Amino acid sequence: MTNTGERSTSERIIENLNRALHALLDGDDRVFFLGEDVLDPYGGAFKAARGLSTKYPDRVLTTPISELGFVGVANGLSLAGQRPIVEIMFGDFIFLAFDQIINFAAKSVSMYGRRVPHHLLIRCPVGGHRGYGATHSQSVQKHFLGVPDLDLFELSPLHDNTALLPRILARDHPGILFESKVLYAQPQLGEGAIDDLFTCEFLDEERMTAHVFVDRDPQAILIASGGSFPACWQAARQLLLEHEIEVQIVVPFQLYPFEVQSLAPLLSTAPALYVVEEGTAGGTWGAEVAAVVAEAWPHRAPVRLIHSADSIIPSARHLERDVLVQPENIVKRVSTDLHAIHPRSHHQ
Amino acid sequence: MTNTGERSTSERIIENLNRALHALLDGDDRVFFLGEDVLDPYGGAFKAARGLSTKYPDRVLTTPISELGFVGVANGLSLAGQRPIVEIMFGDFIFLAFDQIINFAAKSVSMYGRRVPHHLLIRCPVGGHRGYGATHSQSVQKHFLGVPDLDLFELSPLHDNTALLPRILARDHPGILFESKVLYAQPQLGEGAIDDLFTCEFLDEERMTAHVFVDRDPQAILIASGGSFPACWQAARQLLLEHEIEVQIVVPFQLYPFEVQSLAPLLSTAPALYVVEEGTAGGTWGAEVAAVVAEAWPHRAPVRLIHSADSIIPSARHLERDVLVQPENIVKRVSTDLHAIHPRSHHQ
Amino acid sequence: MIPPANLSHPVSSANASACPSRETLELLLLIRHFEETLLRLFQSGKIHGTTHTCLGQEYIPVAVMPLLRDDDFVFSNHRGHGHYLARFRDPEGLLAEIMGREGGTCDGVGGSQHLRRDRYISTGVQGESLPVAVGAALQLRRKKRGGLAVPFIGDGTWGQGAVYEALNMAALWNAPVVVIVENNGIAQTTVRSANMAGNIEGRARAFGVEYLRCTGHEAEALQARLAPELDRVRQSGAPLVVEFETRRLAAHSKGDDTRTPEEVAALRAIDWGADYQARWPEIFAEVDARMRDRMAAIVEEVESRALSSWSNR
Amino acid sequence: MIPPANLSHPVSSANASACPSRETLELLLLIRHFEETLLRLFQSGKIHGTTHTCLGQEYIPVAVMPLLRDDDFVFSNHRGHGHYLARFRDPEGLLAEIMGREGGTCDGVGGSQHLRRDRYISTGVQGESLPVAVGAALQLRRKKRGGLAVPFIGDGTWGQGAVYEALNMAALWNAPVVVIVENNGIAQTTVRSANMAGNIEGRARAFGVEYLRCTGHEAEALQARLAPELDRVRQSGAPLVVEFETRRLAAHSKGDDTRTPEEVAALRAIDWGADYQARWPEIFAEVDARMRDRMAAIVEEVESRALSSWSNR
Ligand SMILES: Cc1ncc(C[n+]2csc(CCOP(=O)(O)OP(=O)(O)O)c2C)c(N)n1
Ligand SMILES: Cc1ncc(C[n+]2csc(CCOP(=O)(O)OP(=O)(O)O)c2C)c(N)n1
Ligand SMILES: [Mg+2]
Ligand SMILES: [Mg+2]
Repeated sequence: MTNTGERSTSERIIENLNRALHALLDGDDRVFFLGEDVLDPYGGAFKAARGLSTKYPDRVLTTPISELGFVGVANGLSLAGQRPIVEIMFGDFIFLAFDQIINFAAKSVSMYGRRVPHHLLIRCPVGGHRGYGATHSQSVQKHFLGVPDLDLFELSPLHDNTALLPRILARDHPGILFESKVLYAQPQLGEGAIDDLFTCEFLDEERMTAHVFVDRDPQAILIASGGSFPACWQAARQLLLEHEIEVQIVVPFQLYPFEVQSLAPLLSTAPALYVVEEGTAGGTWGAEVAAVVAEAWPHRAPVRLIHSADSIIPSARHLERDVLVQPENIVKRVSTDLHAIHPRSHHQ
Repeated sequence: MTNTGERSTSERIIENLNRALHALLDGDDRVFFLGEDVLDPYGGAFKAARGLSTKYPDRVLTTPISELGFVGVANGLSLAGQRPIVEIMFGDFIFLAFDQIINFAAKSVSMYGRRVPHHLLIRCPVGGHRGYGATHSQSVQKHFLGVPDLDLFELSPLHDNTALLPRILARDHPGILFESKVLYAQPQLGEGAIDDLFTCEFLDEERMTAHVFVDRDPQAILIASGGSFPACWQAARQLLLEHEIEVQIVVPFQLYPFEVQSLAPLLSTAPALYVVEEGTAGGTWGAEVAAVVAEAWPHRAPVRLIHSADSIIPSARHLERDVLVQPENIVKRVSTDLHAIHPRSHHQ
Repeated sequence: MIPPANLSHPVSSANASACPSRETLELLLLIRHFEETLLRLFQSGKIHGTTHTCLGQEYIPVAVMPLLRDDDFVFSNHRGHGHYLARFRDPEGLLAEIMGREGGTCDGVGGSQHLRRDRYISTGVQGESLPVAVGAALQLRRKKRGGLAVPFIGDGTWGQGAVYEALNMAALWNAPVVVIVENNGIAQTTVRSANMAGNIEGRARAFGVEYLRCTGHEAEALQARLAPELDRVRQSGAPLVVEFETRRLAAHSKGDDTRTPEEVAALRAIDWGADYQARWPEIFAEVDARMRDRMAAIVEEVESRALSSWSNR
Repeated sequence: MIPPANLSHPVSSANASACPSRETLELLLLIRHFEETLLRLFQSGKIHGTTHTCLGQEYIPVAVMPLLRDDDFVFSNHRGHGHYLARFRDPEGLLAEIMGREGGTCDGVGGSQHLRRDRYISTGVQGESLPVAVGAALQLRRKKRGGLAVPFIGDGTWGQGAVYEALNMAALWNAPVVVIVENNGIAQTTVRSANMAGNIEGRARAFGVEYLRCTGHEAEALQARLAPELDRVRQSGAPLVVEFETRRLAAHSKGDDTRTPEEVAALRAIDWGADYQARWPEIFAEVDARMRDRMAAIVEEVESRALSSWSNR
């Protein structure tokens, strides 16, 4: 991030996440942590698990390379009343566990006639920008949309994992937390001024839906997945400073089911609505958000979608850059649509 | 189907499909057929494979219960220049093979820098209405949307598999053919009058996009997945006969990427647009179609989505009926929206 | 870990020829009549959906279930009616479930393949339950009360990779899982030789999992044979695979049997039912008639119930 | 099927102490310098992304690749640079690929883990290639020219269910697959005892697959040992698992080594490089210097190339 005036906080996002995990294991002996190479001193490929195995050796399980199997084990722990958290090393491998997630974890909640609690949180690092290539860089969120009783969340710099993770693990049904890998090293932000221009507030009491703004009367709202927030933020600064276009950013912690109510107050000013995400084209989260918005406000102009190209994620950095959505793509799209500062009539 | 005046054809859809498979194996010795219990006399759980193993014993492989493994075997045959067709017994089990489909079959085409042909057709029976319960009744299409180089198709009563299957297997990248199980026993239809009211024509030369109509000036168009066509057809009859609402039905053989161009001529009359599918709520194919339509015609009113409830598919017939979209749901939704025969102004 | 004694010594019919207790025979024949009744109900169009009967295999759950405690987890599969009936002796609940009537175990939502009651759970995807059983077993072991997780699978299910991922973790983590394998030599229409290279014993042992082969069809003798082995697992935590050699007498589900009538007749000739009938004709006839009548009465009663409603979604 | 002779007889260093041919030594040291160069380039920030070096394991592809024919399929994995170099002797193409420069094997699209050239293919998901290899092998056998499909996997990859689904089908269908297992006793940071119950030999045999253990690190002796076994598979079609006991000298990828310096030093002390250097100091020094220089020149040349372009999407 090249923003100026970032608020001073020394915590990085991975540290916030790690602290959240510690608190979970500390506070409740039903909480387990499973995944590949999660023991200390390694603490998992991205270090989210650091310290856990030292403090809670009996509830941290390092697993064989068996994604289907260990998600199944977590399902069994959950059946037995426990609250497992599973780490998938790279989100791309979650496809191996698709059956246990969709056909067992999610279905168990309702397919036996009476609601059966199934506590399970799957952590799933996703996304590119690191040159890992096609099988280690996908944004796999889209593939999990629309499963009854499977909630989807996304890590963001704005949301406090120590507050939110306990709440989502306490739900009676499973969830997946997608985590953009490039966020880990970035500073944890939150309510208040996040730089010299933008302020963050939450639209709901649970502090699930973050709202980043400079002014109360924006020309566009970007609904951003947590992982695309940094690009949106940078784009918003540029739009403001270079194009005099004011955009606000809404970052929902919960991707699915998408809670459209929180948007209602913002939409009264009826600006153009965009959904921004890193996922590649087709079957996107944005399409789902657009459908939910269209259902709630059938007379609005359609939500516009900004996402990565219709492509695998190539390995070389310069090629990867061309595929993944960048701040300048957002700037260009929004500024072109809005024709500088004057919104055209068709945005209604 | 309780339609009257159905055109006389003695072929059932499963027979048309079986004939298509025979022709494929007959015409090209690179074509293989793999799946569970596909040998004669059984010929697969739904009999699509009947006769294949007797005629082409060396290219029909009955497999262990190893969905991930045998899709992988098909991938290997494809790598070696062959053209495998894979049958998944129940579409619900395709989740076990998700990794081989997304991370190997589809990615192989482009992730090595140069385009590498990968011929593969996966047949995937889907859908409910048969009382099989939650793990044997899903419409899994949604989970495969938005994968580069992975085409999605859906069986319908209107499309001739003998013409289309060779064409999709000849493509240089993999495809999945979703097949609504309840269609198999129904009569194969096609171009011409399909009952006393409706006629079917194709909007494209390849005969991929079917158009079913009574009149040239409809009040609504239903874009129907192949499996939901029977419900749409019944609804269209009822809307016409009982509500004097004229709707037309468009049935694309290819679900994804959705080819929006074929709709262009129909949209000039600008009727209300619906997408109808059996899949349950959330992340639907309809949301994808709506996004594509909104991109192509940003000033249209949003496409409306009709689908099954946000639920697992229960087993008991009366409960299943309540979850799955029925003709009367379509009738009710369209007639309510259109307020009898006079479309309201907000439909543009 | 205590090395189990004589694990490969088969239990055969010859080992025990005492007449089964009335209770055992009642359960065996209840299951049999339940399954036969179901097939008739399907044939007459009174049930929809699908079903997989355990005809020929009834004695396995009858042998195993009395050894299990309430806090043990049982994971059943598609062919699970016998498992359910042997655990709960609740034909009314199961029939109502399958017929979608009030009082069904899962209000008709689950159906034949998706049952849940207390710590008994079944689902329709082969192999899925094995890793789940490992997880449940880990928690049981943590509780230190000697609980077991007991998945039932068929021979064909050994095609699933999940089985091996689970065996590996069970052995590594000493998870008290007892896998009951109902090896009927066929999977849907595919005979074992077309499905499986090697054998189940070799596969279990290759993953460091103990193995016990059980032949014969005398429920009580099998139960006696299993009792100390299960106790051993309760104490040591070391997982165990128990393979029953058995036979499927009916079609895979309803009418889809590709075996020749002669093949099926040969299986029927060595069926436990035929054997028991020949050896203990009087008590057999008496219990058989009673269970037939009982099932008839149950069908009548359940058929008169209202359709189930799915209230607690 | 011809029973393979002495399959479990290990090949040890003692069996062959002839000085390796210059060609073999060149290839070994080319791979070593390639990998060491990569680590330096990463450290100096000249390469992005990730890499997994085969330092310590170089002799395995050097032993195996000369036995393979152009029409054999090779399936490599994340730790595949040695496999690629031993098959194609193309350090320029590989380095350009990893650096995203013109002339890269896959135009920089694939990167270190996703290489494809002719019948050589690698990917980054562990275990994925095994069922694929079975499919390719089936077609090779159909062609009746004795072709092989040869996947390389590590010990940790035996955690994946796909491995067992594939072994089963390979054995059932007599698919000429030769699985090369590079057992370095560790998977990322997880040692074998925490990953694997039982052992690889038992697992292969449990699926009816032949097994050969190879110890020692003399490429040519290993090659000679393997030659007749591979020929046998070419003739019979019966799949084979070959397990090499080996050692990973460097981190899993770049800096992520959790082993103690002592552990790593102990491995370095028995490294093939140290051994060769001690036994054949002169030729070793000469070739070593030459390969070091060669890699330096290659780096300079490849670094001067333009960024790759992805034209044929
Ligand atoms: C993953 C999966 N693949 C396929 C099926 C379809 N199917 C149901 S039962 C069955 C055969 C199972 O054979 P086996 O394990 O031997 O059990 P049996 O039916 O003989 O009791 C198959 C293929 C399934 N339920 N799950
Ligand atoms: C399915 C899958 N899970 C996890 C990973 C991440 N990963 C890459 S290499 C590796 C360890 C592999 O160990 P092993 O098979 O022993 O090979 P080695 O690295 O020792 O050569 C892991 C866990 C992966 N690539 N694929
Ligand atoms: Mg069986
Ligand atoms: Mg290893």
